[in-house]
Amino acid sequence: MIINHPLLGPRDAAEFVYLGDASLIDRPDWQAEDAMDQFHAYGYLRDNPAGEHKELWYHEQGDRSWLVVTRNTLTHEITNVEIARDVARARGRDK
Amino acid sequence: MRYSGFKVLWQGLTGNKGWTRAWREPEPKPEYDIIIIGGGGHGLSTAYYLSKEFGLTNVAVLEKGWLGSGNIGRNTTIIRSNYLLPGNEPFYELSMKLWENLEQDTNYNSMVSQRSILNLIHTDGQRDAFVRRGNAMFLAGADAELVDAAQLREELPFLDYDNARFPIKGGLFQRRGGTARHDAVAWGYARGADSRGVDIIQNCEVTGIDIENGRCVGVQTSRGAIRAKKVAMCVAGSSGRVAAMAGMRLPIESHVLQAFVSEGLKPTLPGVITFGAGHFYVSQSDKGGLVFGGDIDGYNTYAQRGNLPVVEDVCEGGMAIMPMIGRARLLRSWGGVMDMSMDGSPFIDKTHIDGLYFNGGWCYGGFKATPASGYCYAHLLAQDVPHPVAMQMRLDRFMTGNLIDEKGVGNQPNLH
Amino acid sequence: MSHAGRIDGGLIDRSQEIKFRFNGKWMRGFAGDTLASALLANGQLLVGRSFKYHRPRGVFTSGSEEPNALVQLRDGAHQEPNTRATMVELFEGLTATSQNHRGSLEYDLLAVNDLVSPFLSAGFYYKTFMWPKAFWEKLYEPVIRAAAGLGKLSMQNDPDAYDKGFLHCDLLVIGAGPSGLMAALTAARSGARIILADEDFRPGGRLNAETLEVAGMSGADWAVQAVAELSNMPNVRLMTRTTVYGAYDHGVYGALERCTDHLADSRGKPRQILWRIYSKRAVLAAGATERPIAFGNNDRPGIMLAGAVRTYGNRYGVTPGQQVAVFTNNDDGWRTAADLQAKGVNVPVVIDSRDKPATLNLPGVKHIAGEAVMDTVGRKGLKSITLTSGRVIPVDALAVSGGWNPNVHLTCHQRGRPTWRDELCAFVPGGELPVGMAVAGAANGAMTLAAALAEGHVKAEAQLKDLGIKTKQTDVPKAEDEPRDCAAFWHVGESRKRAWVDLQNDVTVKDIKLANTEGFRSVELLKRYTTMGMATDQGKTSNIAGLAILAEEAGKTIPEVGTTIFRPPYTPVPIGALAGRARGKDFRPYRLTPSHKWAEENGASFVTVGNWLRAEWYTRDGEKGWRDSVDREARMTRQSVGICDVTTLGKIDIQGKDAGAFLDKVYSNTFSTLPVGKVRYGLMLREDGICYDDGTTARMGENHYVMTTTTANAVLVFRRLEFARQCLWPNMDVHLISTTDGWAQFAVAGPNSWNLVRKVIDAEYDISNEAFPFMACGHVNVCGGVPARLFRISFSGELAYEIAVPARYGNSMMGVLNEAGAEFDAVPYGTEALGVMRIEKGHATANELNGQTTALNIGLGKMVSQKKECIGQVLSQRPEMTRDDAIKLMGFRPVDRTRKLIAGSHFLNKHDPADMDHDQGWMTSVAYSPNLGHHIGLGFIKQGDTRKGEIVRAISPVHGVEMDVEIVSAHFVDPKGERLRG
Amino acid sequence: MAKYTLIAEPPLAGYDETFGDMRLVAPADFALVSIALPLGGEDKALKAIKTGYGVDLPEVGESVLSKDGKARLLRMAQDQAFVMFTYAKPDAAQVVSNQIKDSAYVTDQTDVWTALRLSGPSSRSALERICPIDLDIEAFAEGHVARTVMEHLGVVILRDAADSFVLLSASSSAGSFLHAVETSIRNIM
Repeated sequence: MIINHPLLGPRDAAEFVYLGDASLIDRPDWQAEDAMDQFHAYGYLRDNPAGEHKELWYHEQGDRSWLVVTRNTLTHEITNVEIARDVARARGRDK
Repeated sequence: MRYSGFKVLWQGLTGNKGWTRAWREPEPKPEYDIIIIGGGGHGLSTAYYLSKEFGLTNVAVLEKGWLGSGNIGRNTTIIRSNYLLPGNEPFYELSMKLWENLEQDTNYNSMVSQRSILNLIHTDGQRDAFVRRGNAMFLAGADAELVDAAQLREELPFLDYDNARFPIKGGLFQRRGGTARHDAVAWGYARGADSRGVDIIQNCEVTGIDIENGRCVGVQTSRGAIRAKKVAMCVAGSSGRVAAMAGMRLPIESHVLQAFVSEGLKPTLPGVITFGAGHFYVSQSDKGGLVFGGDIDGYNTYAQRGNLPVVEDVCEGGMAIMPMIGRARLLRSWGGVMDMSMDGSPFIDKTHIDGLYFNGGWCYGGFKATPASGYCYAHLLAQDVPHPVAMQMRLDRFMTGNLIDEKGVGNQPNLH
Repeated sequence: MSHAGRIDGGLIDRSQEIKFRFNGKWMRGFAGDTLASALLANGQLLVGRSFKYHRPRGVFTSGSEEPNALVQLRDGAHQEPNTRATMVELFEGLTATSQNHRGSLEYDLLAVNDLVSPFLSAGFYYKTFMWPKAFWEKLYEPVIRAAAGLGKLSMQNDPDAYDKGFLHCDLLVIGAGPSGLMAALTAARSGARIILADEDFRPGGRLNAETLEVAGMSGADWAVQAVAELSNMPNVRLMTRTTVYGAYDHGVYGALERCTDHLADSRGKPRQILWRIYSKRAVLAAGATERPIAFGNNDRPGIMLAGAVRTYGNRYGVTPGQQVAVFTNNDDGWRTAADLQAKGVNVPVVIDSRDKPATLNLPGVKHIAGEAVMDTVGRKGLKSITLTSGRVIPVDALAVSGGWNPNVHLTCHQRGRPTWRDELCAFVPGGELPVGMAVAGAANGAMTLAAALAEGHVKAEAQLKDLGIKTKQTDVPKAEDEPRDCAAFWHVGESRKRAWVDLQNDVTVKDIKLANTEGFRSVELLKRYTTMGMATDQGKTSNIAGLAILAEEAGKTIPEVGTTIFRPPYTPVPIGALAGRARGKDFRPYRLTPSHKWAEENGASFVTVGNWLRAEWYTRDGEKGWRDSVDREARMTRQSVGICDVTTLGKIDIQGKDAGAFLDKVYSNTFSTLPVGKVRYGLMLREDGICYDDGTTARMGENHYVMTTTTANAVLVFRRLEFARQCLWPNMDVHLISTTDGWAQFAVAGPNSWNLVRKVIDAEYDISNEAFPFMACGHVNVCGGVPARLFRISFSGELAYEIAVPARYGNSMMGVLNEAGAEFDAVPYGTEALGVMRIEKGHATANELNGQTTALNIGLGKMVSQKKECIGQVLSQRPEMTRDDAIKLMGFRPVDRTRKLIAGSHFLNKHDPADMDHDQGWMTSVAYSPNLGHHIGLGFIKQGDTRKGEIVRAISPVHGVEMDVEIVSAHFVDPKGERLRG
Repeated sequence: MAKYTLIAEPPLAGYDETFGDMRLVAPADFALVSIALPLGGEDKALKAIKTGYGVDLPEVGESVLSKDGKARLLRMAQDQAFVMFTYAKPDAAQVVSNQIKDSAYVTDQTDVWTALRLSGPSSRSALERICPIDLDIEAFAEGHVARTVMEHLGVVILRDAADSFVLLSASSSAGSFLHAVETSIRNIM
């Protein structure tokens, strides 16, 4: 597979390490009332869609950036690649 | 029709004209006691044991494609019960015992061949872990044999003992491990279940799960609605898709595992060999092909195909431990979609919806589990209590923290 | 043997004679021959035996689809089983042997299988061999295995080298036949980067096998001209002997280049190269494969595909016989008759299954229309054929044409499913092609020469246009649209005898019918039950006929029955090539510690730890075994001082205003409050609450920490920290960079460690106990101004320091420390003594932090702060992970102190049975303690913290050993930790 | 005067071989320092770099020579750059920190990496065997830099002239990487 890195251009997926669903960015609040339930869902339950999937890849043999890749799990077609840090900020994550 | 050597001789003498079909091709009935979604190995064995052990025959197996087209049709055929944890090992040992009687039980030669499975040891730490595992196997009534490098050299002279990057320090054998002819396992179960009255309905895709007042009452299919008292999901690889029909999210990701077979060769390998410092395991089929595999590709996918880096990684592992296979050619590759669970272990459980049951999360270990999976699922479906050896294979174990994490890599499916 | 089959003409070089051996017999061929053409030239029709019935077989095709002519090429360790004689270029001294027979090729004892074939019908083995149970592994299976298989591996290490590589191009053209050459020419003239690959050693494809003209010259000459032009263009890479075998995601193709297979000796160069080709676009011009017709005894030597007969005649100047009949269901078969006749070979008859006039007017050739061949005679070489009319015609060869199948294989490697075209009686590419691929020529169903050339041009132009590259005007050369009518005629129903569909695996028409009767009605089930298409040729010549027969039996059309899926590789690829250089010591790189050279010179043995090599112990004169060395090292360290290279621990430089706050998140304990100049032990959890890694982290400055990780987890921890930094807390000012390899780090441990360290640290640095207490850290200079880092930390439990110097000084530093330590009898120690001392101190390492244990289990439950947010904190509180009867890390010692403990033993209470329900835990690590004089162990046992002094059984059934052990504190030596505070 | 003296022994010190039209060298006194741009302090740091080296930090994936030609600045990631220069003493990080007026976080990377320079007309063909990056001059021009993986090792590749490539790999595995490059060279000769 080829991942079109937003800064570096197309690079072989072999340079990257896969983590999983991009929802892993949305780590729950540890002090929430139902923190245990939220962390259970965060840590364990997945949509696992047959189709478009937003997922986290780490460019370990590259610029060390985490990317959010939108890829179809039926065709492997990649339609979008974003810098995960930007995505995390856009989703309101802070310090 | 009962199969036997005599029958083969008689049919041979009379022009092979008297063979009858191995199973019916029934039309679906409007209602069943139990519907099993998925006519792969686990679905068929569930149907078989339901009919044989629990006398339940008003059962339908619904298969989207052809029978046996699940992962029973695409695996590396290994059977073993060399697990570590109490949540797993007794289950796989039950499976092994069922394998050992499978052919007589089903009257079908599935070529269960207990030619042994070996895990190679390359470091002291690995040896400690394998001793722990071997001893756990003993505690569960299985067999295990620890050997050193000298013993291995005698038994398997073709491994690279002298120039290996990761020196071979010994191994753990399970002599009762081995292989089985995967397709024949499905056919044997199908024939056995069919002959007892189970309807195996091919080309029948489930398109919806009917839930009324919190209770599952049947399914929608490409061949119409079918009602049932109990609906049993058994679609490892597609669990996410089918469970979504019931609005469920699962602790499972779908990943592809590639497997490979070489051109046919005269006898080369005695049993199954697993490389402990790379990703490679191999056996030789009765037809002579080296059947081998390695790691999953590592990204979520429902496509039954993988990519080149994993092919290379697997072959590198092969050449690293047995450089005599360099001139053997890889003939065919295929990819199976695996239910990779969050701790690498499976589920056989009721769901939170009455009448809806779940069997899945087999990762890449589903083939060897086929008999016990069917047996325990049948037990659960028939009696509504889990079989003792499958007690821990619960869907809620991540809520309670009762993990069954053999590899100790945590809640990241592609690491298991 | 004479040149019995050699006739005039061809593209061989008759001035270069080549000698080769087949089954020990010397034969002669010419440069440009394949082994198959040379065997035919020598009159060697019988070349192998079939898989199941051991039927005599001859060359059947002229290409990579060959099912029959498989040989063991070369000898000794170079022996290469199952090699297609049709693809082997002849070289001087070539040695080949036939395979899959017991006894000689001519008199194969296993041919008895053919006589009992009625009992060996499809799937017979599933129905028998079940009794008695134990006989399967002992008797039936060994017999079956010995009879099965094809060629033999030498069982010796592959002596050849392999290589890999990466190529990039705008357009990859697969196949250098007419459409491929035309596509390449069109694209290349535009200046785009082109790769043109073909499996043959001579580009041209069917142009070399036919007598058709292109642009007024012979097809072969036109190909030479095209190749010459392409070879001179810097933007073109022309790769012959290169099979593009797989289409992977996003335009990546796998290709195998055979570099030295056509030479007698690879002379140390890579035998083959596995190329990964990154293409922006591709044109598949893989041509088509002819298929046979099934009729009684259609597998005899001398029966060959009609196109192959033409290839042998036109390209190699060889004929399989002197009286060659043609049996066809299509127009193309007629060209074989015409070409042979033109070469002076007698073609007595063309049998055309179609009831229509002759396609070509060939005087002297009898045209029998509307009939078919029903049976043949001649066990080791064809003698006659019998027609459906009963007429017997004596011939010594038969050319069969059942029509042509487009080579759609690569179009199916992703999601493509071929579609049926009735007028071609064949599947053509359909569905979704691999991204960026277009198909041209016969592979796409453009079956005539003119059409193939035109399509190559058009597809290349379209592909480049897609990339925004304009093509220059290129004219498509003139060629003819030869007749290609074909009938849907698959097997001869009148045949009573076995009619082969899959030649190699011995699948006959009857087997397919039986499978259908027994309910194996999907193509996939048929394939699996009968093994059709599962042989080394992957059914290239058999699949379609098999499908057609199944469809006929089931009363369906071929498209209704469907097709099986093609998967990579297109043709088999050696495992050695897929592994490339990664074998033996080159399987994975070595990482060496900075003091590796010194260790080598000082008696070290090395152990692999991941990719690292570490000194496990240093043998001194007079030491008989490793225990002598390890005991001495551990003892001397505790008595005086020892030195150990601990560079392999991961080091991560963490800088930024939020570095402390960041560490609080990723460690279970707090680091933001750590003063500058201090070190703290840190425990890291996974998000699921399980222990992940541990190590010490030092605060070197206000905004600067140096983290150490375990050796095994260095890369993984870095990855997780980057995840936390970028995805979880993206607005922290934190920066990470690995410095693992940058610093050579040495533990100096033991009561004399201060004395030793003092000698190498420059005098201006005060390292007194007051100025530099336990858990202090700082920058110092050593040996006269070399910058270093000093940490007062201890893994051994002794007074100890770790000194880090820039790695370039590491080897020298090891020497200096040992030299300076000589007055204290300092010893270098390796990983084994390190392990002994950490077990004596009860420190958990990989065996304890195995990914399954919690902080509670290892006795560090209190380190998981509940006052601040950290990874793993919430899920670590799940009920099953906080049970009162959880396992706890404890020490163990044998009741009989002379006994040796075994890591991996399980614990059982005194009188409990040995089963899983009563399992109490397991021993994780053991060592002989030279300081205590007996074995000690660490292990996990249920509620261990409340059971000190209890005796339990430690059993290791895999060793047949059981013994009583006492549960004790895990801190065997200096439990109060007084020594390390000095 | 200290009693003990440390000798610097970088892994491939002194390596210099010629293979046909190619030359493979381990450059002497090679120094490498990383610069991390503080979050929120990027502008200040970039300005200081411009002042210190006389050039702007280039885009990610590119490098540039300092105005005096003595140092090369390689942009490795959005917030990270390497400074490559010739310098023998073990305090290279301080040199860079001084040059950029302590405006960014620096870490000495000199001993983390080992450098090799492969030059000559056939060097691209040799690298084709191990380097997944497209080294066509149009795709990977002079000054371009990429971090990638070769023979299971992380490698930074920099094109410092049309036919010349600098390869950085981890110093602990420098021997294995050298072996990989030498094998690539021999395999094309």
